[in-house]
Amino acid sequence: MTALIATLSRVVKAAATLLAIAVLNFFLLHAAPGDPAVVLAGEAGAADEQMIEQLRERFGLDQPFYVQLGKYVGGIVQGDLGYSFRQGAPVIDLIAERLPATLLLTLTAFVISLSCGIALGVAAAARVGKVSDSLLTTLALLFYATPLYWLALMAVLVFSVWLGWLPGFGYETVGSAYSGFARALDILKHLILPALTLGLFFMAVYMRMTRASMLEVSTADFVKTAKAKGLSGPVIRRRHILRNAILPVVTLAGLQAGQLVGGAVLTETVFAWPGIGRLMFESLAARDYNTILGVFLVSAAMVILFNIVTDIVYRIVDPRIGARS
Amino acid sequence: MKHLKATTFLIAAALAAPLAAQEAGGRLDIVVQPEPPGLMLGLVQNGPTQLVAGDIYEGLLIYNTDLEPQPGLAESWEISEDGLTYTFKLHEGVKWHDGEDFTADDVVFSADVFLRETHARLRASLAYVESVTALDPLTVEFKLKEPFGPFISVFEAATMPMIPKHIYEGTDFATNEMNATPIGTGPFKFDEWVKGSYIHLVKNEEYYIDGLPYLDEVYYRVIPDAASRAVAFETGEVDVLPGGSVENWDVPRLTEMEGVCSTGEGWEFFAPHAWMWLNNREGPTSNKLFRQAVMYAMNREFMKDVVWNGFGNVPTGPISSKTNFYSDDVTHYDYNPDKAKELLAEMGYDGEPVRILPLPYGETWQRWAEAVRQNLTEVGINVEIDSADVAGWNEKTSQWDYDMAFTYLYQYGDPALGVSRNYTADRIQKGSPWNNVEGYENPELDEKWFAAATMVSPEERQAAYEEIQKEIVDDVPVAWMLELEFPTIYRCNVKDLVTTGIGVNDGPRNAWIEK
Amino acid sequence: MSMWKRFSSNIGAMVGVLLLLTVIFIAIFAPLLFSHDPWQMVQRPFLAPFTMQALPLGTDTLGRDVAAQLAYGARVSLLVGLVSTLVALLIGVPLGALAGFYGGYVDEGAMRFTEFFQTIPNFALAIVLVAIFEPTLASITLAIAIVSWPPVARLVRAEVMSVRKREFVDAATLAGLSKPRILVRQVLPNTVSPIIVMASLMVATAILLESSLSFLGLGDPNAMSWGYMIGAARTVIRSSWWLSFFPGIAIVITVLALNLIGEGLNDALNPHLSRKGKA
Amino acid sequence: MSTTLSIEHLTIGLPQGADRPFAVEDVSMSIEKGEILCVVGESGSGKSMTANALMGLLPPGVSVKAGRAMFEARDVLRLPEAEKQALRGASTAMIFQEPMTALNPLMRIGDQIAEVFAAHDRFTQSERREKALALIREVQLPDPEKIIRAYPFQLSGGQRQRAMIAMALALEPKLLIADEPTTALDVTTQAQILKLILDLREKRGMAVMFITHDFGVVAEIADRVIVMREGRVVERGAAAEVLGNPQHEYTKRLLDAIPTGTLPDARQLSATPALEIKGLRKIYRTGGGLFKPVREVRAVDDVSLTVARGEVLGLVGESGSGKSTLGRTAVRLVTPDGGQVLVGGTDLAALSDEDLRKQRHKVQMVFQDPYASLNPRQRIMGAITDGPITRGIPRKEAEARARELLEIVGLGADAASRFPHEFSGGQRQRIGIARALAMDPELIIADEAVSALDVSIQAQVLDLLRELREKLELSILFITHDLRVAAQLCDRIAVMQKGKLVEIGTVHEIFLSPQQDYTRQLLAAVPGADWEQQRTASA
Repeated sequence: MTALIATLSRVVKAAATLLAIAVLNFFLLHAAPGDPAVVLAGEAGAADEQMIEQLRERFGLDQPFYVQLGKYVGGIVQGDLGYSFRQGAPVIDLIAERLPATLLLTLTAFVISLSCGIALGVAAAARVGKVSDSLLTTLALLFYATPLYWLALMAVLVFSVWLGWLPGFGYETVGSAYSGFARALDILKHLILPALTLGLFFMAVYMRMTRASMLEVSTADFVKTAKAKGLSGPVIRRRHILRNAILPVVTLAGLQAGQLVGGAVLTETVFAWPGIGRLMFESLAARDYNTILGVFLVSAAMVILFNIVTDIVYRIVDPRIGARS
Repeated sequence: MKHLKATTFLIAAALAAPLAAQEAGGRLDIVVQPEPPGLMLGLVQNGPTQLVAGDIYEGLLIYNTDLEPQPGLAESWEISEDGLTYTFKLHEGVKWHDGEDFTADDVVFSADVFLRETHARLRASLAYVESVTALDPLTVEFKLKEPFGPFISVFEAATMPMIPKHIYEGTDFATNEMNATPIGTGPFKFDEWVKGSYIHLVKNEEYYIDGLPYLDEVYYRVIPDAASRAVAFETGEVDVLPGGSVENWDVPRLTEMEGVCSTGEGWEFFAPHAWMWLNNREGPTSNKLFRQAVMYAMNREFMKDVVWNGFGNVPTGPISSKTNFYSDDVTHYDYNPDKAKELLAEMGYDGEPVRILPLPYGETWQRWAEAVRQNLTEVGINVEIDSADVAGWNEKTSQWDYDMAFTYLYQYGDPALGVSRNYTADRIQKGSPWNNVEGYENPELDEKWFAAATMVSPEERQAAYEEIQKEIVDDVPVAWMLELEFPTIYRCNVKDLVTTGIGVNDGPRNAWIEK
Repeated sequence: MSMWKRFSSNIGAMVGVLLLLTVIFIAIFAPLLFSHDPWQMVQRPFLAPFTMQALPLGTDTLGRDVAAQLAYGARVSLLVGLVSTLVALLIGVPLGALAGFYGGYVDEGAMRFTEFFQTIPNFALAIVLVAIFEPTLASITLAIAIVSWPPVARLVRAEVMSVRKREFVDAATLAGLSKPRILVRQVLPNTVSPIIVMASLMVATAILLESSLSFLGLGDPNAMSWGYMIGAARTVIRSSWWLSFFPGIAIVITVLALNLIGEGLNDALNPHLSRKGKA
Repeated sequence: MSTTLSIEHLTIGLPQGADRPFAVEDVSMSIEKGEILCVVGESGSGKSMTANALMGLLPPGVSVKAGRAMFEARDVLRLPEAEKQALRGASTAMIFQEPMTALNPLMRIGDQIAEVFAAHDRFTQSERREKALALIREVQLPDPEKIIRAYPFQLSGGQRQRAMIAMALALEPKLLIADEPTTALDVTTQAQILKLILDLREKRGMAVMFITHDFGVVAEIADRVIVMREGRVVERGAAAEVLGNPQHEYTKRLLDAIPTGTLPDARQLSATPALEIKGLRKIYRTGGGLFKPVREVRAVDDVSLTVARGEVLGLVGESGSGKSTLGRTAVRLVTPDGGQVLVGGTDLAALSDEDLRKQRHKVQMVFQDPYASLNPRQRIMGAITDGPITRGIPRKEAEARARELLEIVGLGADAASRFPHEFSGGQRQRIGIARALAMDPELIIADEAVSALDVSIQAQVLDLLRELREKLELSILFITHDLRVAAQLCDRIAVMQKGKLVEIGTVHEIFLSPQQDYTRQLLAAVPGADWEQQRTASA
């Protein structure tokens, strides 16, 4: 019940936050130099006054700023993200078309980074001070310090150009007519490199954090209690240390999972992944306001969604939370 | 009385077959970059759209690599001696992709209704058109108000694409739902567009020329990163890299690969001409001496070799050597920093900084701006590179907020179509980056441009344009940088890919794959 | 053990200091180390590294000295990293301090504001900001600062809240000190250690962010930075690996050094941070 | 009787860089079956290390250097880890000081108990549950069915310690090691837990090694006593003997330092009040907001009392009684919801923030935690002179006074230029006192000012306070949970429970003829109360 109420109040707050984000970004984007009508006209390869005026009228850019804002916000409240004049389609359709790819990529990267990060963190913590621990932490630090896009470039070079093991870009083999399992396998092959490059950085983050957290928790009194009970090292690590140590990792991961959605621009660009990060980046250059705003809203909604999920997970893992609030 | 002016071509030049026999079937993967905003060629005519939609839509004529008109949807045509009446005889049995017949009414609708409203570049040419009339279902007549020399060059697919009347008549063109599933008469039909990934076209079985096209399907692949595009070609994912889809530095490496061919042909109709707008209105660039100094200060040959990897030609003036009526009897601005310094001293340049706005089309253009900055710095000009994305570039150039700005434009085969628009005072219009953005005003020369456009005899026109070029080059309204050459890279087993003046844009029509 | 002793006995941290000092040295003395500026075309393009003694790291696409570019790039990367971190601290520390110290509505308001910024996708916001203000060093620095201050605010708030509960703050209140003075003189100095640690890591992250923006073409075209170098060279990565390899390594080394220092500082400054945080 | 455990010449080494080479040096002891052996010592005596060594729970870097510990005919110090593990929880069990942190916060109590069986592979799932229930009943936890499903945070401190004991007893160990198991508990709870341990020992006949710093507790449960100091055994013997007739100097000092139940002679008190509290109320509200219900805790509920000039009033109560809130309200670190706090005729509770700041100096406070009450980044001089300077006293004068005060509290003037970390806990409390005195307050509130200190240090600080009381005619509100300490220093004692003032009277009245049940309970719960009465009688 309390959890339900807390979630409900979060949803209300989230809606307010989203609206505020929409307004802020609306201001930001309209402050940007570059007129979408001129850009679109420019793309036509030629433009004259008449054409630009037509376009401005069609986009509603000839109206006063506050009218545009009002219309946009009004639309959002009704779940309408507006129309992309550049792409000639409703923004919601454009995003719906791209979102699955982004979600697939980011969720895979997230799951890989979180599971491997935690596993490696636990392993390192269990071997603290030994050579294998130093090796793991150094490796993590290295991944942490390596620019994502650079890693991506190198990965493509090695795995798809030199070795030819994996496709270097794209979402699936175009025109392959694969279906069912074969198609899933094909997508999986395409997914490996981008998901890994996107995931490695975060894996390093989670690993370092898990390790630190494990070490910290392992000095807790209840761990001593567990030892005094005669539990074996692995059991203590799994049942007592890990469960407690994982809480801060879950919090951070929840915060970042949402950010991943909007933060995959680089990976999506390098790997030609047809996701919303790229959609936003490409729309930005065209000043396709509605699309950019739409992507912002959707990714912010993802952030909020993930936070709520994290919260629920947290409540399940930690009985104290629900009781306290 | 009408007079047969042009030869009637009964056999398409493209069908002049090479020795090997064409083989039907197969699939072609072509890179398209960036992803086109739409495929309705009557509404959008940017490069990527032309590339893809050039297979779906067609014009009345096709132009070969010497820019001579060839039959397209029009089987034959006549031009009256006074240059005022153009009569086209349409190909028989042409059908739209949805099965409707293509008739003269469609031509009238396209030229007179649809494109007059939507096609800014064509609109300038249509201003000369008095009327468009369907004489019978297969005959169309264009009547001009006054002679317009280049009029025969406006019937290319992207300049005057044929639009299906039965779909668009009476609708709001821009928001018509059918824009998403374009219907043309071309050799390929639209099948599917997975945004961010690919566009799939399939063979038009009902195409009006028997045996064409040979290919079963064409995939246009969207790969946003230039390096990835190169990788895609190397790994065999794609077969064709149209001009400009990989950076120039990659070109030699890719063409040296086994089984890879390349050609510089297929851009004659466009003859992309790159220059820097020098703001004639204010700042140091408003001084002719400064502009000349800029020309002398730049080692354009070096830039061509280093930045463009040797592709292209250093231009002598506004008209590309590939375009009709070119002349090289003009002042040549060879690399001469000392001369540049002299000119600067003469004008009394005080070190006022100038900004260079590069074209935001990738690394090559950025490097080019850096090379220019380096050259100008060496003769003592203070230079800063301004930066902007595509939208910012459009805004800055169309609002004249720049000192020097890179650009390039297509010439469309004729100075009156693609060149004069950048130099005559009537085309100084704020708000568009496709006109006389530099603000060059020379009323005397304007008269000569106008006159040259309406002359009927090519010899007269040649003379007129020679005079214009000689004069304008001394004024340096803009700094001509390079006649761009975009090599098309493809696998050698793809045959007859580039056979026209617009290259890959309508290449799949004739292309076939050797097994 | 004193903080310095603890820090200097940490091998990783000392390696980090050594690496960072080297980078700083190169950045400062770049004009003395190289007679030409990094934009100058000095040789034929694509000169491979280790082939000419004068140009040990070869030349780039326009024949410019890669080694000089690296040295000058260090300046930009470090400058952007430092300044953006400072700006982020300038936003985050006061906000977090006020929220943590005054609590109540101030806290509620400040945290809503912070959460708001955490909800907007960071990298996307940075891209939009840079695109809007046009890529200059100032706009890039500002954009990085704007997306990186929220964690600072949260950290400072948490620290201030914990320090505020300590008895010496009560003692200061009883001594009749004003609240702002207590905050500035008593509370904030005790939050410095974790802030320093976080700042050192933020500089590292900022360098990465700057390079990512540059890579997407959103770098200052008049400033030679490592991200610019990689971005400019990625299209030739196949034929001229060194053009993206060396700046990549430079970034890795610098970020690694900063991280090592950050961890060292963390261990040295907050030996009991973990235990304190749990109570 | 047979010997359950015998430790011979145990030496435990500390890591390099520690303040001494050995935590425990050449310690021998033995525990008989069914016996309770108390190991007594102050912090750093090595008593806990000894226990940890037996369990194989030494922290990293600390290791057994010499000696052996024979248990069930094996040297438990040298067993391979697997055998040690098998021993732990089954034959030897341990309970710890902090019930708040010694249980896994994320696991149900029942699971944590059942885990002991699982670790040693005993019984089936359902049997384990039954056994756990039985244990919960045995340690007298209320509502076992509910407790078994409860999480630690839902239990009180005493309940958690009972749960810990249940866990320790699960497999009927032969040896129970209890490391200060009652130190963190309230007196009444402590008394209950001690009784529980005694009962269980009776029932099960196990040996108990009981580690404590409190001789009161020793008197309550010990059969035999070992006194440790800096890693060495200084005295050993039967409980009665050691307590009654200590031989070693250190033991004597420790026993002397314990506040005796000896009641000081009543003093003549001034009629002028230094502090008058009238009808003071403070309610804490938690929750609230859009969907949450508000919860109220009446921390201080209509309390009135007076501290006369020159008087020391003891305020005694268990945790949660509201005594600290009262103290903080009196200095207005907490703003009350109602009532008055009159100091020298000014109602502090009614002042505006600005006026309050000017009146702050009238009431000062000495805090509980010597490590938290001084700003680690500020020199002592600054800590002491901040207040006076803010009041407008010239810096020079304030600094001279600070040096003088540092002399008075027994630290010497040169302490002024140093940082807090250079001082020990007791010294820091002296600095805290000097800081309070520097403001020339009309009243000092000492909030558990000696609770965190070792007994011997505690005694010194109490001596100082007593001395200052005489010398400076201080009025003190002395807040403590320890009746014995209160008896040492105070003129009158006020007893609080659940926010209410239960009883107030002179020390003699409270100790000798308490009027309220709760006061009587508190007195009865003081560990070693009987023994102390004997001591008092014999003294």
